[in-house]
Amino acid sequence: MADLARHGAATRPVPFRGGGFAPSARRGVGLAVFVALILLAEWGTRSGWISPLTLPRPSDVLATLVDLWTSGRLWEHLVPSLSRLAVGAVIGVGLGVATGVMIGLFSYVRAGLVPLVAALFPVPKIALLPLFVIWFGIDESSKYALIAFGTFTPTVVATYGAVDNVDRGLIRMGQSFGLSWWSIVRKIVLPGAMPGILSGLRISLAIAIILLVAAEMLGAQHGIGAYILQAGSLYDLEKLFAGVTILSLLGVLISFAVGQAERVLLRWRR
Amino acid sequence: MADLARHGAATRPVPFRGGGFAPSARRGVGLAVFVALILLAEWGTRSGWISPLTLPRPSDVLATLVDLWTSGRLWEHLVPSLSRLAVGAVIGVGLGVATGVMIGLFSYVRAGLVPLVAALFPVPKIALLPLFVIWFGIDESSKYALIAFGTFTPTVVATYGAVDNVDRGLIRMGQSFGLSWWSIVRKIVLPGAMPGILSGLRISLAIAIILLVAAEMLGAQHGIGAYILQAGSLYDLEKLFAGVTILSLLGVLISFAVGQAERVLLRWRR
Amino acid sequence: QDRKIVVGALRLTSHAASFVAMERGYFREAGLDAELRFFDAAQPMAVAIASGDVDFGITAITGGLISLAEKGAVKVIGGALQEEKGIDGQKFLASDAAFQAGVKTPKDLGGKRYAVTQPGSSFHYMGAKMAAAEGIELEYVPLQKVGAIIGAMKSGQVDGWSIVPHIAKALDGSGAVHIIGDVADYLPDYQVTTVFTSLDNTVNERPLTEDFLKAFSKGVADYNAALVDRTAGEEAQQKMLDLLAPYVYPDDAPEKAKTSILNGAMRLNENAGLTTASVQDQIDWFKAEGMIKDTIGFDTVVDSSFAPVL
Amino acid sequence: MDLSLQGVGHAYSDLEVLRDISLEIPGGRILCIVGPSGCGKSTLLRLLGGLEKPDRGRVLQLGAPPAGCLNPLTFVFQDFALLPWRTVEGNLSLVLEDHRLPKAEAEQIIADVLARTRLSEFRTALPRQLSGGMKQRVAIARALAVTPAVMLLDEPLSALDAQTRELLMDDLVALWTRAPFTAVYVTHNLAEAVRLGHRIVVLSRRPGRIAEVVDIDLPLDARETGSAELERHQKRLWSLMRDEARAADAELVDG
Amino acid sequence: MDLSLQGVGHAYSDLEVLRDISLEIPGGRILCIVGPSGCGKSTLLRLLGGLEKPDRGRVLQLGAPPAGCLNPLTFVFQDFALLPWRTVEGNLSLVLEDHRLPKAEAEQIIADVLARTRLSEFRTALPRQLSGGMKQRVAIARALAVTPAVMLLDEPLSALDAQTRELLMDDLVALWTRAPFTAVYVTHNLAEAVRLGHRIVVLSRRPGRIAEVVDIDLPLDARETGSAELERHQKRLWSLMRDEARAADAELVDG
Ligand SMILES: Nc1ncnc2c1ncn2[C@@H]1O[C@H](COP(=O)(O)OP(=O)(O)OP(=O)(O)O)[C@@H](O)[C@H]1O
Ligand SMILES: Nc1ncnc2c1ncn2[C@@H]1O[C@H](COP(=O)(O)OP(=O)(O)OP(=O)(O)O)[C@@H](O)[C@H]1O
Ligand SMILES: [Mg+2]
Ligand SMILES: [Mg+2]
Repeated sequence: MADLARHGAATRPVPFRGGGFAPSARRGVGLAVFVALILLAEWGTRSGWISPLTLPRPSDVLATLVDLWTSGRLWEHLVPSLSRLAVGAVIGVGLGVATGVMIGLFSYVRAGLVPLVAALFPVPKIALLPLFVIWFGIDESSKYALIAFGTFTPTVVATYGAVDNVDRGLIRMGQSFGLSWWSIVRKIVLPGAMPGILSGLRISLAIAIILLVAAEMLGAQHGIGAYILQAGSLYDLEKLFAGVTILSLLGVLISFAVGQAERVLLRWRR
Repeated sequence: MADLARHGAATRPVPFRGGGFAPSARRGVGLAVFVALILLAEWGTRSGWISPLTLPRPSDVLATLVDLWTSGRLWEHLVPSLSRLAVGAVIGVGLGVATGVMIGLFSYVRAGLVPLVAALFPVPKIALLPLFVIWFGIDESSKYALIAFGTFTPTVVATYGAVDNVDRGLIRMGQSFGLSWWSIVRKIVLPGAMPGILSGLRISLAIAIILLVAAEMLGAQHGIGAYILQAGSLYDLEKLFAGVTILSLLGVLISFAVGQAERVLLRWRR
Repeated sequence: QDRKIVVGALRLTSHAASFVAMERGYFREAGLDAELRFFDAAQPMAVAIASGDVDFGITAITGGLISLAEKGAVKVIGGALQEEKGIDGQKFLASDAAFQAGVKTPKDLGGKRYAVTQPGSSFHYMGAKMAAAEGIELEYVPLQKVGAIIGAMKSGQVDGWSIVPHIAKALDGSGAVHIIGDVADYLPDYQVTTVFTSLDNTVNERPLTEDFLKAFSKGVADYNAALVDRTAGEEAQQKMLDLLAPYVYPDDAPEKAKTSILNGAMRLNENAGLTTASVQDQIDWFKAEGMIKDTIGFDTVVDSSFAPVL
Repeated sequence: MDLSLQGVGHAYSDLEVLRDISLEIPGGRILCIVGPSGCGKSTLLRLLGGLEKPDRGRVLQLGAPPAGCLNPLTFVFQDFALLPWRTVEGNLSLVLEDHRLPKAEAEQIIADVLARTRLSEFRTALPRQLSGGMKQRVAIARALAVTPAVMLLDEPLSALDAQTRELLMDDLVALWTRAPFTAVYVTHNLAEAVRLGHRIVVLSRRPGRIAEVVDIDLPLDARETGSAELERHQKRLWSLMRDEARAADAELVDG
Repeated sequence: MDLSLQGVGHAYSDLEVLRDISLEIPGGRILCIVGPSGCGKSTLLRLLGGLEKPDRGRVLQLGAPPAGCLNPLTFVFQDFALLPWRTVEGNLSLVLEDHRLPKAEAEQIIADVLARTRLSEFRTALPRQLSGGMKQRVAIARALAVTPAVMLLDEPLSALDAQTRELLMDDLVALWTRAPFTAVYVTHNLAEAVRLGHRIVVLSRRPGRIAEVVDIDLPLDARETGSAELERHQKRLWSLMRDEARAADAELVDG
């Protein structure tokens, strides 16, 4: 207190200069942005300020969705699409993880396959549609194959990156305790690579959804992709947007599911 | 030495149990795999074991490529495609990085845009082709827009992830030295996010190449995508594979270029 | 001062009139500075007209076109390509596998897989009309792209299809696919493609639209005379083939291209006349299939004040 | 310029970290803060440096900072906090750039602090090329470059190996002896505290309160490892803290 | 079982790390290895444990490991090397699983070593919930679980704060006093070396050679900080190493 008096006027609190640079969750803002955009579109299309050629009226899209739901045609389209997604993604992700782990573990596999995967990555899947018809037919198998092919390459890349990133110290520890090669792979490498594999899964599954439309170009009469394509060819914007909305919701849902899987499988992380 | 004698037969070298789990580069194996696959395809198509419907003869594909080159039509297709890629990717990546940085820095931007980006991510771009024609016309602008749209979302996600991962300790350091907000963003946040942004760029550019085909569905006469589409519609497998090979090479080249950019920009890392 | 127009085109013989009018200066004579824009499918061309990027186009009557017409974006103003008894027209095809299994006529396709590009496409219409006439059911398989359909036909994964004559003949020649019937037998006077433009051009740019049709019709006349009726003589035929080859088959050897063009020559409508009965039938079919709204009528789609009605 | 903490308390949401801390930081001397893990030492330092706002109480600066002082309260961090993409020189200029000094003056400051920390020959090296000890020397040079009124050091030697720690302690003593500075020095290490501190403040377990204040009068340059007086202080401090340290160590981090 | 190094040399590609090391590791005692940064201490330990093959010379094990020994040469690492996805218990069972012990026996081993390291109540905790000191105790428990013939400890306390280090040193002394084990203990820290080592081997700068071997006869449990004999040893070691440490510190890591 004596000090305080001595320094008199020059005494002041230390200025605060920390904080910030840590964006925090603002609940509801995301929803508000969606609602605002939708209201804007609704108002624009109603007032004629946005031509019906440019955007459908959101309320009409909603009506289309409701109609899809009540008429039961939603399931008619959703069930085949989901089964194509599931089978295709399981094949692609399964093979991708297996290949990625092999690349991560064996020098020769790595040397042989990494350039191949790098060359396959930028190949546009729609360009190969005519070939897929020949290779896999126009039934479900070509749809599975297309989705599997599309999810395979990103999964491989994510997986071998994840294996590469497994702490070598843990592996040396395993060796120092005389664990067998197979034990090390099973108990150290695979769990250690799991976070990377799961975050690769997020991307692979988003790609799978995107490829659904391409896959259903091939002789699909039902399916969300086919529904979108038909809406596009009829220039029926309400249906087009309804279909896109479904895919978008599906994507958000799948990403949420992966998030839940991460919460369970990666409980050991913070 | 006395010890040695004392222990007699039980003396043996400590068994080696380390090593492994560090795949090393095996030069030439990648090339060998490519050559082997191509030779296999050549032999298979020549011997009739692979039907010409399934695969073109690699030598024919090569001849097509050589013909494209010598006739100068390669450039006729490559130049428009490259300029579309360049303009589209620059717009998409530029906006994406800017948006991503904003999301990384501001709570409200994050809350408002992250759900929007998550909803846009799984939207298949080909489904929107008819709309893009109305929105952006059939000229170059719609192609730019499609590629820009396709590269935008992955860039945003990679960028805000990278900004989130910038060491908060460095930011606190900047604040503790009284650096201005703008100095911190420019000198700490952006360089710190660069590795993540560049690795996002790899993915975005691969996606840009994949979208080239979709973009050139929109009234393009020249361009590798248009060439592939035309070959596909005529079921001309030699041309189809020639086009796909070009895209694949382009992808490998771009990935190499990003690698070089990383070497230069991220020299400070090991 | 020439007025600038953009004409949308596909690299098909059905667009020959535009190429002829372009090459022989008929557009210029009509005071039009025309530019051709090429598309790889009809649907984007229709959308491009709606967006104002293209002024005139030629395409089959599809669900998409009708839907755009309903939105007040486009209008059919004349006819372009037509089936005609006695002139080689579109063919029904069977895959080799189906053919070997006994599909020798269109009727034999009952219960089989029939390829279309998309629901609501002209392929769908042709198949449906044939099926109705024969009293059979078809399983329609949408494959989006002609290339994908060809692949599926060759590998026997779909059984039937219909396509323009030169492609049909080329495929038939390879032995992978067989011609089993003519579309004209089921759809006489089928108005395959039509000329269309934006609603704005029919209302506010009437003279421009009329000038376009005038020039276009000259091209039609030349084409029909040279390749369909063959009244113009051998030399005119050769000239016409020389003119068209680089437009239709830019990447092929001229000789091969000319054979294909000759094989594919179908009647173009004189003076862009429109077979209204066929158009009405197509609109009715779309309605029956539930692909377009019931409120759509002939006048929603067609402005018949520009070209003769047949 | 002195600092004064008056009845300061702080909590992170539900977690009370500091309780009722009142403390004067006298000028020209080194004040060490020791305490068990997680007792709020770093938080206290951040409060002093203005990187955190106290929930209760006040953190005051008494008097104006001396002339020429670019950044009165300057941190040295445990993890060095060097920008890996800038050279040694670049890391120093970083903290000068915002002050728009004449080029020659900035250049001279950099040359001077590099010389004082004997880093002149590492001027163009990147952080990844330096050993931990060198990195911390760069961080100290950076702190010196802004001529702080008070240096706030948060376990500056904890990330270093024992031998480098010895060497850097000698360096710090030499720097202080040549030109005494005011410093608050947070550490776990009692040997460091008795070696460098004129006054040692012992905090209790979380929520941190002041448990003891020890003054050591021996001049810094007269202290050396194994001196009996220092040993005595260190032993006493350890006996004060031992049980708390064990308890802190055995705590589960989040349930 | 003893270990013996005979004329061992090792290089990583061009970088010679160790040169002509000959050394006997006597049973039942703790051998400390000290030396400046990067002199090859960890490499030497990896050679001893069979994780690295020597380029020159031989690493021999003399005699058979005692009965019941599941992993004769067992490491304790600086960074603990616990599997973050396994609980404390799971990390212990990891090293037993491959030996196909009867369930009850494995269970009994785990319970025993947890009790010896006073970790019984943390059995189901995940590593992230534990403080650094606790983590290293788990790593030590894991090492004890395989009843090693020789423990190889690579700076086991370097990642811990000074106070936890003190506590763990006490624990190690207690463990050794109760049941003496053979250990090679690598450290930077001379205080640790004189506290825990029966014999201290000083390595020179890279390429590491043996510069000095010091024996300390004082029983482990009689040693305490500040004892004059230990201080004397520590000072002598530091005077031996000081210049080398400074030189090693000032080295650029890669050009
Ligand atoms: N930003 C923060 N948000 C929430 N809790 C925090 C934050 N910073 C620190 N804590 C918590 O506050 C307590 C005190 O942290 P602080 O870092 O001040 O302790 P410390 O004494 O420096 O510990 P250490 O010895 O480990 O460095 C700890 O339990 C820590 O988990
Ligand atoms: N696997 C490796 N490949 C290449 N060089 C290595 C490898 N391991 C270590 N080195 C190098 O060998 C030298 C000695 O390394 P080592 O880790 O044995 O030293 P150390 O004495 O344990 O050092 P520290 O005190 O830092 O732990 C160092 O220069 C290091 O960079
Ligand atoms: Mg702290
Ligand atoms: Mg080491």
